[in-house]
Amino acid sequence: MSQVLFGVSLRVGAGQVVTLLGRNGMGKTTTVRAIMGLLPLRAGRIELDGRPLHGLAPHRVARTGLGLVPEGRQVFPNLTVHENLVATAANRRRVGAPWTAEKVFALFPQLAARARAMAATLSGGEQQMVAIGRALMTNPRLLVLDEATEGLAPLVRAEIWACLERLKADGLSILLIDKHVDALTRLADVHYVLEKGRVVWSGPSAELRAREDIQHRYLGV
Amino acid sequence: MASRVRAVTAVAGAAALAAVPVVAAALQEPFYLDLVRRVMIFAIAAVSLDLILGYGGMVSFGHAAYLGIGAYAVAVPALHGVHSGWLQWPLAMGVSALAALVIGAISLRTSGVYFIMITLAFAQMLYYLGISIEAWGGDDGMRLARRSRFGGPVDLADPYVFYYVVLALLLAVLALGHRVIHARFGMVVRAARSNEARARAIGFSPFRYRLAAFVMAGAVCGLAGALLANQTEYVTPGFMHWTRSGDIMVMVILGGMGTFVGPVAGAVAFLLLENVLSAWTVHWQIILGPLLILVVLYARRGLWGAVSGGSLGRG
Amino acid sequence: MADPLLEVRGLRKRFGGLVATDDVDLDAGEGETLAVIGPNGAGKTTLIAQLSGDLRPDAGVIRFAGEDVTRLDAPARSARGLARSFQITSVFRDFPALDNVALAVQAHAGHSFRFWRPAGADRALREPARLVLEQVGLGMRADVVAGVLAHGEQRQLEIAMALATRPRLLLLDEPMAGMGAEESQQMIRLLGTLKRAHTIVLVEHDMDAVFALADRIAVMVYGRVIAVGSPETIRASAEVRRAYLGEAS
Amino acid sequence: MTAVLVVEQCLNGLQLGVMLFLMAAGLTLVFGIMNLVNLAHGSLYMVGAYLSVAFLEMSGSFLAAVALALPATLVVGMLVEVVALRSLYERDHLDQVLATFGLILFFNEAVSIVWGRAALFTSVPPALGGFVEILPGIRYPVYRATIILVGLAVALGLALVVSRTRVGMLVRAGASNRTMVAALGVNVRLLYTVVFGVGAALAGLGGLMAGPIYTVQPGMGEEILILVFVVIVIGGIGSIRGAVVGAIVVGMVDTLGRAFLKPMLATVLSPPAADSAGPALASMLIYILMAAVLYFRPQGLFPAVRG
Repeated sequence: MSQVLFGVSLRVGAGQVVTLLGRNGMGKTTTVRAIMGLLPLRAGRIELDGRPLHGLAPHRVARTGLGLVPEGRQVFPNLTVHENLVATAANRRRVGAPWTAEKVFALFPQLAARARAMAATLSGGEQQMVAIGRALMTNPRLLVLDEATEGLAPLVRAEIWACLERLKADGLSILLIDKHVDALTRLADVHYVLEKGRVVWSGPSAELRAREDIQHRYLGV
Repeated sequence: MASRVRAVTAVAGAAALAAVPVVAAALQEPFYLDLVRRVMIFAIAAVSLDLILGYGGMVSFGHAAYLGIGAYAVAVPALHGVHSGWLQWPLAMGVSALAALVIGAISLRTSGVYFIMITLAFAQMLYYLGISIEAWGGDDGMRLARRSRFGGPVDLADPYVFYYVVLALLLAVLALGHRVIHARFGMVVRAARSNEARARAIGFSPFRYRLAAFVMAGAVCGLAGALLANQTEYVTPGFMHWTRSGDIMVMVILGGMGTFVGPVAGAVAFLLLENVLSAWTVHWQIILGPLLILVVLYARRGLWGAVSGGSLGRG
Repeated sequence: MADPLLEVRGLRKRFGGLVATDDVDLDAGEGETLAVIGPNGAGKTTLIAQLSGDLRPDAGVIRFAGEDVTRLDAPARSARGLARSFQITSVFRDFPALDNVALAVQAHAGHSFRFWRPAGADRALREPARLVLEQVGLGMRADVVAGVLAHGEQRQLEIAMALATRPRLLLLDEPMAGMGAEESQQMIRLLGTLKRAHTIVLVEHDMDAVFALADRIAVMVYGRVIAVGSPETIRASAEVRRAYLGEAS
Repeated sequence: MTAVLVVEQCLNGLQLGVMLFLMAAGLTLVFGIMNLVNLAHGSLYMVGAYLSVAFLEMSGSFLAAVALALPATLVVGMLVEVVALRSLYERDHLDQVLATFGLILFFNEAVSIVWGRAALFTSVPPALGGFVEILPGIRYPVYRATIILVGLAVALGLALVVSRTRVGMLVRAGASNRTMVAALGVNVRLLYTVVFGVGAALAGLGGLMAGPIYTVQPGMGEEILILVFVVIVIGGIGSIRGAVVGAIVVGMVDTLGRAFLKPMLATVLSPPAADSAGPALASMLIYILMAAVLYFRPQGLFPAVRG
């Protein structure tokens, strides 16, 4: 296995929205997979609230409070929308008002009508909503979204952004991989730009907006 | 380097096999002659399976079917007084090839675990068919009144002559297999195993080539069946039982699949192991079973792979 | 304009609720390089798979050199001169590089029911294969087992295998995927030399490559082709910028 | 051929189908969610049969034997999964076939060491002896009727568990994308061990019920296993619905073929010809059926949805 990441460091503060930016093949998804325990680390540490996550099996990582919305959605095609939401639902940290399917349907009203439909029959945008809802139903402290708006129509994309705004307002921490710099600078607090497995730039939204050179060089905008 | 080691070992192995009758005669232990002849017959069967399993990636779990067909193709004519090997043996290969053509044409439409189950099921069908045919002895099978007759000096009743006939056939099968696998035909079969999508994209339709390989393997195994009938001088449906298919497959894997010497080494190792273990305890399979699991878990390339450094798909 | 070499009309493919290609019309003229760009998930790879015959479209027609090939499978299309490379490198990993290419030559040299002569000593296969390997810059690596070649070299090998089938049309699915800057430059140069002699349909994210190579660019979003035009017009199109580069407003 | 005989043979076919289903359910689930070809599934059937015989002799009570043999088979299954099979999930099918072939040899030999090679005979428990009048004038053994009812109840229960419960959802989700299930916090390894154990217990239940009507002997698992393969190939791998339909079809075709093919052939062929062709054809019938199904639907009748 060849090395894809070279000393990537990043931190997400409580209640913060942080992005990983970069072109395709620069190591963003690899970073997410490493965080989730889906890929072994050659070196390095990953901690949540000071508790080490590296070396844990994926399900243990998830149980510490990481909710993954993976690249390509990966909903369970042979389960209904409702089943997708409840199958892996859990409230392991015993939060007072856990997520329920009803709350997810309130967040994405168009899913409610399709609750009994097989996930395979949904449109891409609806599948994305299911994937987000499914992660929320594990009541995470940190939501990790890998290319959550890829290939979605602008209106649907806007709806996803709006949903993330609301989750942020509720105090959820979010780590976000995406390409839409304009929308991200409005939503996120801090950005990390990856190029060939290294962090080549990081900083707050205002600074990224100002640095058109960074945007051109690494993000191809 | 590895190829030289392989060549030397192969030649030494052939020489050792040729010397067995001399040694057995000197030691006055005809049992060894019998045992090694049996080993070589199974080696032919294992080599034929390796052609499709090791080189073609087709996990056929019903290879013993052709062993049985080949054996019946000797015993049934013999039952009707036809003892000529010139008729029996080509018949064994022909009928086996035909059966392989039908089974292959159906099962090669599928792949993966379906293929495994279907080949197994068809072989088992032939096994039950054998049991249900009362005229051919049903469950008990048939005794072979006499070994296949060829005329001239080739008298299989002479154990030494029979031995060298088997050895010659084994070497011929190995040589032919080597040619086929390195010819254009073999390249397609191996390429389709290596990467089917790629093979299709450059313009090969793997099905026909796989089917042809499947038929060839069936025919060669049918020949092994004809030899086996002569060896044991009786034929039962048990030749086709699925555990027999399992045994042949174990020989291939144990020796190292996708190599030429591997299946032969595997047949030697398997049957010697059976011999040694069963002399020690009637429950020898309780040792063989876990041993197999250990081989799968820790020694996947088999004996020959460990010896020669040869790897899958080449050699 | 003469009839295009490749003509796609109303191509449609659904996976459950996902419309992967939605009424796609495309043409590629003889000798032309057509780049297909668009965000991930826009249906580009599905389009390539339908053009190469690995996926059967739900509706629509694909005509190649005037012949309707919609219902032909991949080997049959390869025989007619359609060659493809894969997004995820796809070579015969346990064969030497030269054998990989020789196999591609063999696939187009009549049937392979030849059981006797060793293919490894067959000059009718080896010589053309060697030439193609040299053409893509792998001449020195002919005897290296494909699985141990560097990633960039494996991608070159893929191109070589496609070329060895003497194609009329090359379907290249992200030939630069996963390459370093230097390897990418090399690949662009290689494709630049092929461009003169071949018709190419190129799916690629690397915009440097696209603008360096393409005669025309088609932009795909949500399974639809939303714009086709010269590189200049595509670069200038506000609609393309909005859909592809992601301004949500 | 009387109507009574036809009904009776249909019931026998149903009863065989039910037994096949108990085996097929575990096998198809294990394949569907773990992608594991388990040839040794028949051994678990055999283990269930032997354990129930042993417990019956120890306790003298059929109920106690059932109550002990089922959990014991479940434990044996889970042990096998943990010790031998767990590390094979990522391997190719060939490795799995070989290793589980090794398991078969081991189990067959182990039971023959403990209980001997000769077949054991057990009798139908007294409470389930005798006959019941199913339709006016048609009497059927209570024991076989019980097997049918138990089997149908298990099928129904299993269908409910798979379609309605959280565990069932996880099983289906795992079949399409196990990595994602793990990434959402589910201990997939444990889930697999449990599913494997339940599959083993179902096979054991089949073996337990088979005891009094078939013979209990080493290798008994493989004979039924191959029928079960035919069931699964016909029904579609990984599909419970396919297992139900395939099992009933195979059970019916096999039973009715053996019962009626010979007399039917006798109406068109000479009696000696029918005598020899009948059994031969009957033994091939389900395989011919399988070939026919495959010809038209290479993925079986109910291919499972995979991601």
